[in-house]
Amino acid sequence: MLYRETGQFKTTYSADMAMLPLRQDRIALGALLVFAFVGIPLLAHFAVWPFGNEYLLRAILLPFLILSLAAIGVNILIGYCGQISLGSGAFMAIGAYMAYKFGTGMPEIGLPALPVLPSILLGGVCSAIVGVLFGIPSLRIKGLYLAVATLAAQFFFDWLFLRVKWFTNYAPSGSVSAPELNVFGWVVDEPIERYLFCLAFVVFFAFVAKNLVRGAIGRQWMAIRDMDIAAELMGIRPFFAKLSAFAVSSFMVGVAGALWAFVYLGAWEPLAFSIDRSLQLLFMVIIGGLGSILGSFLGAGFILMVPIFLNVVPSELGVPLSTETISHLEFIIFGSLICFLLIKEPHGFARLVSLAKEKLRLWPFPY
Amino acid sequence: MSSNTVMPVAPAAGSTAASTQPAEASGLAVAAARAAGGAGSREDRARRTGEVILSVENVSLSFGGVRAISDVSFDIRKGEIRAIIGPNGAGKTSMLNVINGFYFPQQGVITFKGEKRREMRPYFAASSGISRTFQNVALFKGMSTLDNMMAGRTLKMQRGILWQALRFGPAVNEEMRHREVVEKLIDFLEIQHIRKVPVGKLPYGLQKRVELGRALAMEPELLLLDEPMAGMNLEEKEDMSRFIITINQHLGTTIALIEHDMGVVMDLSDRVVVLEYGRKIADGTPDQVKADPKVIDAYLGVSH
Amino acid sequence: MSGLSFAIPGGIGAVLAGLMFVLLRGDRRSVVDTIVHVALAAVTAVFLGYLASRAIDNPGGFLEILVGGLLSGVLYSLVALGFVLIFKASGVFNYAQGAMVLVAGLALVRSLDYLTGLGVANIVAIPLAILFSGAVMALCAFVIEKWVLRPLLNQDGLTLFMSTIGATFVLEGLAQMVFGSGVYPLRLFPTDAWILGEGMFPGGILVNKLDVWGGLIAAILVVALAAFFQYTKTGRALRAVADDHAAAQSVGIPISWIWFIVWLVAGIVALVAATVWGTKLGVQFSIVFLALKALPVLIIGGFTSVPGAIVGGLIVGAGEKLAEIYLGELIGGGIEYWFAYVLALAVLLVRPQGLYGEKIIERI
Amino acid sequence: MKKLVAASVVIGASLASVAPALAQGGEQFIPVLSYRTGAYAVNGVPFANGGVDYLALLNDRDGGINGVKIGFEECETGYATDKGVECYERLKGKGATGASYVSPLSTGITFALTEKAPGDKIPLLTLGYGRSESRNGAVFPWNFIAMGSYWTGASVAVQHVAKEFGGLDKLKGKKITLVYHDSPYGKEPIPALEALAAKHGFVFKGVPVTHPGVEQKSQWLSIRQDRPDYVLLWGWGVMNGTAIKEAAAVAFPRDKIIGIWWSGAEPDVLPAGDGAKGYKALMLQHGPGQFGVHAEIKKHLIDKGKSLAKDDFGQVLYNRGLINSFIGTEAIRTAMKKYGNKPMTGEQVRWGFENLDITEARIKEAGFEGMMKPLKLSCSDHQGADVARVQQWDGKEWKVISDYYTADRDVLDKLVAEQSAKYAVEKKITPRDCSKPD
Repeated sequence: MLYRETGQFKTTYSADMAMLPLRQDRIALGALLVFAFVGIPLLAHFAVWPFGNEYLLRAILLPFLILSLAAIGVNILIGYCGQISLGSGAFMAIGAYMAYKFGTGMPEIGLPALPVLPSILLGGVCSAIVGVLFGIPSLRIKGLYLAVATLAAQFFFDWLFLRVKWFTNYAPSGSVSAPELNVFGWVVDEPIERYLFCLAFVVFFAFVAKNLVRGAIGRQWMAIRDMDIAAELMGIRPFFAKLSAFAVSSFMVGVAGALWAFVYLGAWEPLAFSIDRSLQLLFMVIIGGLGSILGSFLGAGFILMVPIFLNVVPSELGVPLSTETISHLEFIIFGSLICFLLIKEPHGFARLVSLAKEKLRLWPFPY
Repeated sequence: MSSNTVMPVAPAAGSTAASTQPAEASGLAVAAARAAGGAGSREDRARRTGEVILSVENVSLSFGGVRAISDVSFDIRKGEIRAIIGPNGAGKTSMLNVINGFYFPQQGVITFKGEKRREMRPYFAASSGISRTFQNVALFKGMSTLDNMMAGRTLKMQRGILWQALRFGPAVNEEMRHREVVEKLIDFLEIQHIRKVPVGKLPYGLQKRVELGRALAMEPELLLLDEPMAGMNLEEKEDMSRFIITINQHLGTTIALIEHDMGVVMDLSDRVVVLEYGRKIADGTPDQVKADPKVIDAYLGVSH
Repeated sequence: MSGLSFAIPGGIGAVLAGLMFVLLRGDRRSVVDTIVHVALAAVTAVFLGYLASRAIDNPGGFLEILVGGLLSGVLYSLVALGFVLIFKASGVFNYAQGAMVLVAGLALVRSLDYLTGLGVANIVAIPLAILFSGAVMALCAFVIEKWVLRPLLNQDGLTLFMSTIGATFVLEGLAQMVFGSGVYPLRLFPTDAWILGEGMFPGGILVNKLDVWGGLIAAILVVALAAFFQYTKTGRALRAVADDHAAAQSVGIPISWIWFIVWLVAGIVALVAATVWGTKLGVQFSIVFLALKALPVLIIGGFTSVPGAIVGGLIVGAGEKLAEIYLGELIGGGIEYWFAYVLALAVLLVRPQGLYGEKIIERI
Repeated sequence: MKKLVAASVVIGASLASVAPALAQGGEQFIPVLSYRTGAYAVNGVPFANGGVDYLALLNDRDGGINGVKIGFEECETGYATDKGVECYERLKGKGATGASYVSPLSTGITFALTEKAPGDKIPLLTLGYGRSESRNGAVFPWNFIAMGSYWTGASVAVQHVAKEFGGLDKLKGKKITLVYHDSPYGKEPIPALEALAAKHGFVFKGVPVTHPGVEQKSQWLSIRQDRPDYVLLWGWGVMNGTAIKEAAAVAFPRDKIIGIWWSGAEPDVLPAGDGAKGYKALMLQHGPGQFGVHAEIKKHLIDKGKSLAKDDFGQVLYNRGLINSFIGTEAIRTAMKKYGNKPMTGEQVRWGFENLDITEARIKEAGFEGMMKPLKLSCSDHQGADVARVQQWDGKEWKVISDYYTADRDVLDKLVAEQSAKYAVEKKITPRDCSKPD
């Protein structure tokens, strides 16, 4: 009964084109943001269950936020622009390593170590530039063929960061560790601080992504996705539309990579951004919902929770599974869920949510 | 996602069905539409059509060894409705594809608004003022009616990606301006009720209408319509004819159309060009063309 | 390296590359294309020239690497063949082919171990194990056709591709759960080597027997597949379906049956690949990575061509081994993983349909 | 809609079930990071079995350590750094006092956890792997690279090669090639080998193998053409078996290959069959075989069906798993001597590690006689041992073919000092003064 649009009239086009035209949705989002920015830190501070547990912040919320951002980036490319990428891991790696280089300085070109914030953003910019380069083949090749081009990026960068010592500041083992996270004198160290740091990034870029996909550029992306030839005949330049999607997508994925390395892992090697990561991100957007920002969050959450769930719940119920079985089950669940969703609900969880909202709007009447 | 490497070409099943409709019925449709649109007689309009806006000279196009168009020439004058007709496989759609730059002919010259065309991407044809609809509706299926039409405004939108990212100031103003234009078109085409519906869910007739709306959103000088009435019932044809006439007369848009329904073609168009097996076999006013023995043969399949 | 030994082969390389350029260029004319082609031709010329100079320095060694590379390329072709069959018949790009090799290999090696454990002689145990794993592949084909492909009939290629990624995960998980996740040695073929031409080159040229077996098996497989497509009723029906689903269906060819058959044939190809690869590596999880090796092979050869899969395999095998050894010396080792992909990307830019693929005409 | 409800219930339930972890009773908690699936499972499984079995034995036979029951839980890392970090985060807070120590069993995960352990106050036990410079406890208070580092291994391997050639002076001009897993693990020995090459005048060359290591044909073809005098192998998981097979395929003499102690177990040689005959590998002091502790495990666990170990019982990596848990629990025991018999915190266990002194008598008492030498750690030396032997596979079993070598500390200590100083600068760490007792 609460979820009604009756009585909400739109008098201007801008009100009609708002991100969330329904008042209830706006209130819900506002509440969620307040909870995320204020509620969770307070609960964690007073150690209210379950937020007092550092594990929730560091091992669930942190990766959830960062991978959501990466999934948003991947979703822009695959879900909105229809250009498949199996190389997202490589773009995370570019973001991470370039952020590391900016963060530790490049004396060869006289660049001093930059603070963390610009380092991370510049990491994203580098990733965007490379994304555009590897997007150029998309002007000629499509679909599966493009998937192969992005795989080329994946394997090439896996190799590059292993082999070229400059990227790792000549660390003998090739493993690098993030510089201190110091933002205008605020040292981001405690789990809750790390959480807030990532949250700010993710919320900001999620809004940016939402704005882009519902604006002119988003329409161009979707037009290219739905019917690229017709789009070109309508005056949409594939060159601009595809490459901008590659740029925006790689930028966000790159920033996510930098956050993953700096805030979550702390120390890393290229294997942290292998093809497995790319496939994981692909699964997140398929399961969460292609062409949906909300879906990116849902997908990331789901993919992260399943293994933890499998680990924790059976043993709590007194039927502990061996780690072997768990990891095999994980494979089977993800795989069958992908097939199931592709068959039954190609728009993933996000679609289920919007169906639920439709129902709620009409409730208690069936139609 | 439609990133297939090959776009399937389904046989124009709808169009053949349409062409079997009695010509009188279609003629009535147009007459009714004309009456509704309050248009003058064809003679009035013939006088108003001006200089040549597009000319096609000696164009030939082939795929591998297959010739789709051989040595075809004709022109389109500003303000007229020009029909391209011919049996299936005559090369009509290929001709439209050549006109809006999707195919580049091996021989021949295309001149649009006095400018000879070099090899080009379709984008440039669109930006110079050519828009079109497609034989098999080519809408952006995952997007709403409104978004499809807004996508047609792409060429007119200037604001950069950063403004859009923040959705602030100029970007929002621009969005609103174009929304107003599109809303007028929505009113004109009487599709207000499906504004927010994803077009993939619309019935065929409405999809065709939305596609026309998207083409109009570009404010073209030359509008190419590829079988705008294929698969429509009488009432829908009436509506579509009315829209075409109104667009031509009130907006002054030049229109080139492919249509199988002879009644519609003869009543709507100012001049008709007839293709068969990629060659031009006739060109002239509807009455001239109707009387041409070659055309009659082509349509009735009489051999000499 | 002397200057001369670089310059002469460099010239040869440039001529070869120029020829390739003209041959592959086809009828495209845009300026961008030309720039891309010239750049690719130049890079190819330098690479070939460099290889030629190394070949002159040490012909025996070069030949050894070339032969070894070509033969290991054939082993990739074995995996790629399965992809081609399925793509040809159903338009599905089957990412699960690597997982199918794993399933077939695990079924084979585990049943073989079980039978020999019971004291069954090899001569009986091997055919029995092969029968059993064939049955497992049939089950896979049945399940995939029924539960994944049939519901997705008429979906676009990308959806089908992603669904096979899903199937891959299920197969990997199930296979390891049922058959175990260790490394299971399989010894069906000899794995030692011949040393040829010791009189001609210092140290001779080493040729691995297993690789030769792999080549033989691939040849037999290609002949058998050709015969199957040409002379059996099912094979002809398969070709009809490949040409046009709807038309084939309208003349009464049962499409789900055909798809089942083609997945079964691909499963058997996977089983054959598993015998060779299993002997080479031991049957183990990492075999699924072969799918990633077969991808560039397919791109280069074309998705729809059986000879393309073989030629693509040869090019990838020889190219990546030569690059790894000779180019790796210059820019650091470990390049073969991406080199194959970059090779594929270069082919894509010049000839999007691959060397043997059918030309793509865009229509609307 | 129903699906949605179901999904949220699932998510909610798993969130809820995470939290009670903290509430578990008065146990000494030890997380076990293991990998039983994927490309590295062949080596991960026996190590995990050994590690878990020793802990289970202590619980079953002694009721834990000094009466404090041990709680332990496995977490599958798949040898992936990010999963390892997730496991660490999940398990570090469990038990009465949190994790007592963590064994990452991956050099990559060790690098990641090195950044986190000081903040969480959890010691890392990296038995024969990890950051070689973490020997310097003044800079790395929380890392314990007990028994040997990769630099130790490199030095010992070179000494053995030299001995076969007839002395260190004979190394001059010889070619030694390292075939390594292209990851922090495989790269770790390179600085030591470069330093040793400079000292002894041999020509060193590194040949990387890309993860997971099933493709090595070109590496071995180039080795065949390059004809090095000796090959060192730094592989893990499937890479080991494949390397030996490829070496056999190109007819490179197997007795001219020495593997690190992570490349010298049964799963590495068995798949290669006869091709592995003659292959050598370093021993992290111990080899395969069954000793006193095995009899106890058989009695208390295996015969009661409480162990996952099968063929791997008494294999090299199983035994290493035992030793890993032995050293870890001994550190806890040491800490209890000072702090009392109750669950130890990570900080207390760290003290235990730093004052660890496993004597000959204690080794014998615990049933590890024949598996390891005495081990004594201190603030300045977190490694405690510099010795290793070489074993050779004769086609059926591992045979010890050398006496103990002692690593060349002249070279290595300098490297440790350099690299740890660099790390200290990078991380703004002021090294502790180890001469002062804490």
